[in-house]
Amino acid sequence: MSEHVHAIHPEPDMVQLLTPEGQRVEHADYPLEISDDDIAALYRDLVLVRRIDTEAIALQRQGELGLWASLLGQEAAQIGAGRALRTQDMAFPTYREHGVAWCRDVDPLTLLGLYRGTNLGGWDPGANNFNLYTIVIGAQTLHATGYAMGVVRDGAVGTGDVDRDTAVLAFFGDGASSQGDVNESFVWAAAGNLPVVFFCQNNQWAISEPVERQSRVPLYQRSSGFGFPGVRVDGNDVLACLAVTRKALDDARSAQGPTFIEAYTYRMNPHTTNDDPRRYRLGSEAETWKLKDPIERVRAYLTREARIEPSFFADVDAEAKKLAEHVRAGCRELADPTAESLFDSVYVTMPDELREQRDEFAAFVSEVGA
Amino acid sequence: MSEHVHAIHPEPDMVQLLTPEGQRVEHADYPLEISDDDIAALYRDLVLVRRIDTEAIALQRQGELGLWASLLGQEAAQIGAGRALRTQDMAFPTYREHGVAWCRDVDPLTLLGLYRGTNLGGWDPGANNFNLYTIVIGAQTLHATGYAMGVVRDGAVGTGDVDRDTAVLAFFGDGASSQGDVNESFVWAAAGNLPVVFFCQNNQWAISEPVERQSRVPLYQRSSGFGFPGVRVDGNDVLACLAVTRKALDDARSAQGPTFIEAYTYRMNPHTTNDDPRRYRLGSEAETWKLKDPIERVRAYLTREARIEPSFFADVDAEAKKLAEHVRAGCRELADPTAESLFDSVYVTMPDELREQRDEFAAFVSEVGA
Amino acid sequence: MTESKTMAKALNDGLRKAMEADPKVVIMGEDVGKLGGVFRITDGLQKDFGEDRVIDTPLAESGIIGTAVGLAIRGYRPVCEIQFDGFVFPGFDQIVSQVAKFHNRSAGLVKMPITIRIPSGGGIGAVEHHSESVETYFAHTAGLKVVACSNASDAYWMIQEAIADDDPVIFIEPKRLYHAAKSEIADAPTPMYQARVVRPGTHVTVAGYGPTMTTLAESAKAAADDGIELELIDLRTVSPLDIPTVVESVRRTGRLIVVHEAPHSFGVGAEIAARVTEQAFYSLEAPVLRVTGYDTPYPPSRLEHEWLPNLDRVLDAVDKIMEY
Amino acid sequence: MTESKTMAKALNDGLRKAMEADPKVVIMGEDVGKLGGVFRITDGLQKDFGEDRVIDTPLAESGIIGTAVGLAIRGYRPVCEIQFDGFVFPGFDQIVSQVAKFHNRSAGLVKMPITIRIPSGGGIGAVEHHSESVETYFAHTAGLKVVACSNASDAYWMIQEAIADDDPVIFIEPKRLYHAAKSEIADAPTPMYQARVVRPGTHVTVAGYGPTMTTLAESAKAAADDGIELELIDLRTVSPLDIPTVVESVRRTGRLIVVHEAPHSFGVGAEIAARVTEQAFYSLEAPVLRVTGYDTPYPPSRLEHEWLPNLDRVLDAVDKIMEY
Ligand SMILES: Cc1ncc(C[n+]2csc(CCOP(=O)(O)OP(=O)(O)O)c2C)c(N)n1
Ligand SMILES: Cc1ncc(C[n+]2csc(CCOP(=O)(O)OP(=O)(O)O)c2C)c(N)n1
Ligand SMILES: [Mg+2]
Ligand SMILES: [Mg+2]
Repeated sequence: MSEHVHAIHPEPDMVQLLTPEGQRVEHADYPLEISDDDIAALYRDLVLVRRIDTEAIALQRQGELGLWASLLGQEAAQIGAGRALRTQDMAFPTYREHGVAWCRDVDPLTLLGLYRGTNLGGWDPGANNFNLYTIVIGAQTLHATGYAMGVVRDGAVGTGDVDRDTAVLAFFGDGASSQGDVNESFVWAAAGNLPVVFFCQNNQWAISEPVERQSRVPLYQRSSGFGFPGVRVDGNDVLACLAVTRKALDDARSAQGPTFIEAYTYRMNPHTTNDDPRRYRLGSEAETWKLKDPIERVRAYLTREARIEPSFFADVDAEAKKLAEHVRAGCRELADPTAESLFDSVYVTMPDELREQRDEFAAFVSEVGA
Repeated sequence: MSEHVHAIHPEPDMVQLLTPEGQRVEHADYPLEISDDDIAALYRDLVLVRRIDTEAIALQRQGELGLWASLLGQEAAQIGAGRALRTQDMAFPTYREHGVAWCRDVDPLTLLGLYRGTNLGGWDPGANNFNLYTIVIGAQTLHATGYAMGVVRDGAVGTGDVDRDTAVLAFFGDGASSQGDVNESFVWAAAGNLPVVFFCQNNQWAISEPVERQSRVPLYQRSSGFGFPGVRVDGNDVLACLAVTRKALDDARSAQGPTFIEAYTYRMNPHTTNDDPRRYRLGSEAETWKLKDPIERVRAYLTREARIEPSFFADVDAEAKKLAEHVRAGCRELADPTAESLFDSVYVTMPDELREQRDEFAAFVSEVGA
Repeated sequence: MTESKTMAKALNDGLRKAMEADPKVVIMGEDVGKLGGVFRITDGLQKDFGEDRVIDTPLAESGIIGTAVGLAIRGYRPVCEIQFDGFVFPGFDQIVSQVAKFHNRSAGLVKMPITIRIPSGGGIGAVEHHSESVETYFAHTAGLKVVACSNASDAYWMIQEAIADDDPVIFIEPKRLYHAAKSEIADAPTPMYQARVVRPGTHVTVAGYGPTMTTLAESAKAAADDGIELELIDLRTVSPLDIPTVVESVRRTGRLIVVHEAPHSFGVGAEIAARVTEQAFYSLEAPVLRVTGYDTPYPPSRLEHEWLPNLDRVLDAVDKIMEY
Repeated sequence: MTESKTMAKALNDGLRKAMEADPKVVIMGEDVGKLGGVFRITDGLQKDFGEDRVIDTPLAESGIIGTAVGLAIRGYRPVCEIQFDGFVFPGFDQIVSQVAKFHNRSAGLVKMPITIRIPSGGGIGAVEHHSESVETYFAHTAGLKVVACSNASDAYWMIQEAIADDDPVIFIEPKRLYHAAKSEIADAPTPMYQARVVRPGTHVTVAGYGPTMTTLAESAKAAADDGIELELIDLRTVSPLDIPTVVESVRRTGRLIVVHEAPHSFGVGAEIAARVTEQAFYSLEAPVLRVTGYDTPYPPSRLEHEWLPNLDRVLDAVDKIMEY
C-alpha cells in the first residue's frame, strides 16, 4: 500500500472477557459485573440453542425440514447479543439467528415453518420484538435503520426512562458487509445518529468465500469510514458479546448513535444442510476453532470458579433433552399451508381478480387432494 | 458519540499547494515540480473550460440545449485530475466533468448532444479513454472498477513500463457517496487491490442537500473503512489536485491499489440550469467561495511570480473567445437524430420484430415531417 | 366541483391532507424538504410539518425504500418520492423482495402501507433516465398495487387513498401534466381501483392511463370530426386492472385499442389484450391493437414526441382497427 | 447425436468450450470458484482457467453486474452467475439502466457482450427467493435478449451462443432440470432466437419454455391418451419472441395455450396472446389461454407443485380450450 495512509488504524485488541480456557479477564472499556448465577443462565442458553440446532439438523436429514442454517459455533455471539436486549428493543435477524430468537422468547417451532416449507416465516415481529427472518442478504439492515428512525420519531431515545428508551439490533454476516444495502444503512445511521447497533457475525465464511474476498482489513473498521465506532469482540465469548452489545445498545438508547460490532467467530457447520464445505475449506480449520468452543469455556469457568448446584449440568442436559423432544414432535405437527393461505395475505384488501385465482386454485387443490 | 471510538481519526490537513491568494506552499507528501509554463498551461485549461461552461449555459437559455450541468467553481478539481492522467489511463465521468473531457481532448461539441437531446452521448469511450457520461448516480464507479479488473487481467499494472501501466479514474459527487454502488466499488477495489482512483468532487451540495445529509465525517475518511487510503485536497487548487491525483494514479499503475480523493470544492452555479438554489442556500455562501476561486489564484501567481509572455492573458482570452464561437456555432449545427437511429443501436443484431417497428416509425416520421 | 388547480398543486394539497389526517404519515426522498422536490410537489410541507415528517434522505434509493420498510414495521405510513422514474431501479430489490412480499411473509401480521410516488413518463425534453414508464415491472409483481392519475382531481383524491391504503401502492404521476391546464377538484373521489369511462363512444374503445389521457382526449375529438366515436376509458389502476369496465365497453364497441408510453412488448397493453380477448372473445370484431412506446430505450428528446403515442399514432390505429 | 449428459454437465461443458474459444471470456459470481457454484455449474473451471478468469466476487449483485459492464468496456466478455433468481434484483439497476442501454447510449460504439446466467424457477423445495421466474422483467427491457434452455443439448449450445452474442443475454436455466434425466447433445445447435416444434399435433398448440417443457411433454402424452394431439413448441427465446413459429402452428390448430411459471398477470403469456391474436385473428377458434404461476409470491414449498403449472392444470386448460 502507498504511504499516504491517512486513514488506516492499528488493530486494537479484540475484546475478550472469558478466555477459551475459561479464565475471566478484565477489559477497561467493558467492565462486566455478572453473578455466577447469571453466567450459569447464559450457559443454559448456549446449551439449549445448540440443542435446538442439532435437532433441526437431524430433522432435515429425516426429510422433515427442507433446509437448515446451523448456528453451531456462533452460540456465544447470538446469546451474548440477544441477552443484551431489553424487552422494548427490536432485533432484525438474518436466517441464522436462532439463538437470538431464543433470547426473545420465540418458540423454536416458530422458526421451523419456513425451513419446512409450510410458511414463509409467518410470525408477528411485534409479538416478541423479533423481526421475520430475512433471506436477501443485507436487506434487513435497512429495515432496522428505518425502524430506528421510527423510534426516534416516537421520542423513544434519550429520555432516560429505561423502559422507554429503545435500541435496534441489526444482524448480518461477513459476506453481507459487501452489499450496497448494508453500507447504505451505515450512511443513514450515521447521518441520522440513529439508535441502531450493527452486529456482524464474522464467521469467516460466506458460503465458500473466505472473509478476505470481502475485505482486506478487519470488518469492525468499516464503520470508521462512515463516522461511527466499530469494535471487534471475541464472538465465542458470551460474556464479551454481552458486555460489548450492552454498551452499544445503551449508547443507542441514550441518543449517542450507532455502533458497529464485529463478533469474530466461526461457522462450524456447512453453510446450510445443502452445502459441502469439503470443497472449499480444510477440516483442520474447524479443529482449531473447536478449541475456542463458546460453551466449553463457560463450562470450564463454572466448574472451576463458580459455586453452582451440583446437579446444574445434568439439569441443563435434561432440559435440553426435553426441548429436543418439543422441537421434534412439534415439527412433525406443523400444518401444511392451505390453498387459501397462499392468496389471503398477498394484500390486505384482496383484489377481485386474485380472489378468482384463489377460488380456482382452492378448488383444484381439493380436487387433486381428494 | 460514545467513547469507544476505536476508529475515528483526527482530521488531517487538506492538501494545498497554492493558496487562494496565489502563494505556492509545499506539502511534504506531495512535492510538485512544475514549471511556470506548465502552470500557465493549466491556467489556459481553466479559463477555456470555464468558457465552454459559460457558453453552454447561454445556449441553454437560448433554447439550444435542454439542460446543462455547470462546472463553475470545480475547474481546478477537474483540470488537476484530468491533467494527471496518462494517455492510456481511463476516466469515468459523471455528467459534470466537462473539464476532464477537455483534458482528454474530447471536443466540447461532443458533450452537447445529450444536453441538446440529439443523442444519449454517442461518443466512443475508447477514442479518448473518456467514458460516456453516466447519469444514474454512482453507477460508473462500478464500471471503473470493472475496467480496472480488466486492466489487471491485461497485465497492464506494475510492469514499470510507463506507457503500459494503466490506471482508472472514477469521478463522482458528495451525494453519490451514499449510493450502494459506490460503496460496493470500494469493496471490490480494496479486495482486489485494483488500479482505480476514486475522485470525489465534494462540491458541498447534492442538488438541495448539503453534504451533512450524506455524512457526518469528512468524506475522505470513507475509504479507511474499506482499507485503502483517503486524502482531502483543496479542490479549488489545481496544483494540489494535480499532485494528489498524479500520486494516486502512480500508485494505482504500480500495483499499489486504490486511493480515495476528496476534492473539497463548491458548486458555484445551480445544480443544473433547471435548479433554483435560492430555495435552499444563501447567496453569501457562494460569495465566500468566490474568494477561493480556482482561476484567480493561478492568475495571481502567474502575474506576481512567473515570467510569462506579456500577451499571455490576452492570448488565452482570445482563444477562449474563439472556442466559444466554436461551441456556439457547432451546437446549432448538431444534427437531430434520424428515426432509424432510435432503433439501430438498441442491439448489435437487430431482432426482426424491432426492424418492423423501426420501419413503421421511420415511415411515420417521414410522413409527419413531410 | 370546487376550485381549479394544477395537478402539482392538487398532489401537494392531497399530501398535506394525508399528513394532517394521520400523524404516522412521513414523506421521504431526495430534495423533498427545503426544495420541495425537483417538481415542487412537496413544496412547503417540511416547513409546516417539520424535518421529522418530511425527510431529506441521503442519496440512495434502496436506502429510501428499505428504511421505509422499517418505518412501516414500526407503525409508520411512509410516502417515498423517487426523483425520476429511471431512478427507481436502485430501489427495485427492496420494492420487489421486501415491500411487495412482507405482508405475505408475515402471514398478514405486518402491513406495508407504503406509497411510492414516481414522477413518470416522457415529453418534458429531459436527458436519459428522466422519461421512463416503469409501471409494468411493478404490475407484474404480486403484492404491489399500481395506480396512475391523469388529472388534478384524481391526483388530489388518489394520493390520499393510496396513502390510506394498507397495501403498498406504486403511484404513477404523469410529470408532463404537473403544470398543464388546471382542472377542478371533484367533491368526492371515484373509488380507487376502478376505471372510468371519460368519454362515451360507439365505434372503438380506447383505454389508457396517466400521461396518455390528454392525447386520447384530443384523439377522440379528431376522430369525431371524421365521424368515428371513440369511447375513452381512463384505467386509473394498472394493478389490479378493472377489466369489467373495459369488457363492458368492448361488448358494445367490438374494438379495443390500448395506449401507453411504456415499451410495447410485455407491456400493460398485452395483459389487457389477453384478458379482454379471453372474456369478450365473441364480441371482438378485431384484435386488440396497441399504441405504445417502441421497444427501444427512451429516445433523445428531439424525437420524443414522434416516439411517444401521439395523436397521429392513435388515429392511425383507429383507422386500422376500423378496417377489420 | 453424441453423448448423453445432464443439463448441469452440458452447461459446464458449454462454459468450458466458450472459455477455450475466447480468452476474453471471464466467469464471475458468488461461489463460482472453488465451490463451482451452489449448483456446480462452474465446477472445475477455476482450477483449469485460474482465478483471474473464474472470479469469486464479493457478495453484492450490483457489484457483479456493474464490474461486468466495466470489463465489457475494456473488451472482456463476462459471464455473470446470479446465485438464485430472487437475488438478481440488487443488480437490477445495473442490468436495466447500464447493461441494456450502454450500446444504444454509445450509438453502437460500445458492445455489452455480457451473459447473465440465472438459475430459475421452482420445484426444488427451497425457501423464499429461491424459486422465482424473473424473465418478464428483462423481456420488457429494450436492449436485452432473454433465452431459456429446456434440455441438455440446448443448454450446451445456447450457453455458447449466448456468450458469443455481442448483445447482452439473460440466460434462464431451469434449475430443477439441472440433474434431471440425461439427454443427448445434438451435433449442431438449433440457431438461438428460434422456437422449436418439439412435438407435432393437430388440436391445440401449447407453447412453453425452460422448466415447463418437461411438464408439457407429459401433458401431451396424457392428452394423446384422450385422443387430443397437442403441438408443443419450445419457445427457447423469450425476447425476441419467435412469433412466426407460433402463428404458423396456430393457423393449423386454431388454439393456443401458453405456459410459464412466472406470475400470470403482465407475464410472457400475455404478450404471446396479444401478438398471436393480432396476427392470427381469424384463425383462432378460442382465445389464447394461459397456464401460469398465480399472482402471488412464490408459495411455501409444501404447496409449490400444486401452485406451479402442472399436468393437471395444463390438461384442464386443454379441456377448456377444446370446449370453445
Ligand atoms: C442478495 C443475495 N444474494 C445471494 C444470496 C445467497 N446466499 C445466501 S447466504 C449467502 C452467504 C452469506 O454469507 P454471510 O453474510 O457471511 O452470512 P453467513 O451465511 O455466513 O451467516 C449467500 C451468498 C442471498 N441470500 N441474497
Ligand atoms: C440513482 C439516481 N438518483 C437520483 C438522481 C437525480 N440526481 C441527479 S444529480 C443528483 C445529485 C447528485 O449530487 P452529487 O453526487 O453531489 O453530484 P453533483 O451533482 O453535486 O456534482 C441527483 C439526486 C440520479 N441521477 N440518479
Ligand atoms: Mg459468514
Ligand atoms: Mg455534489
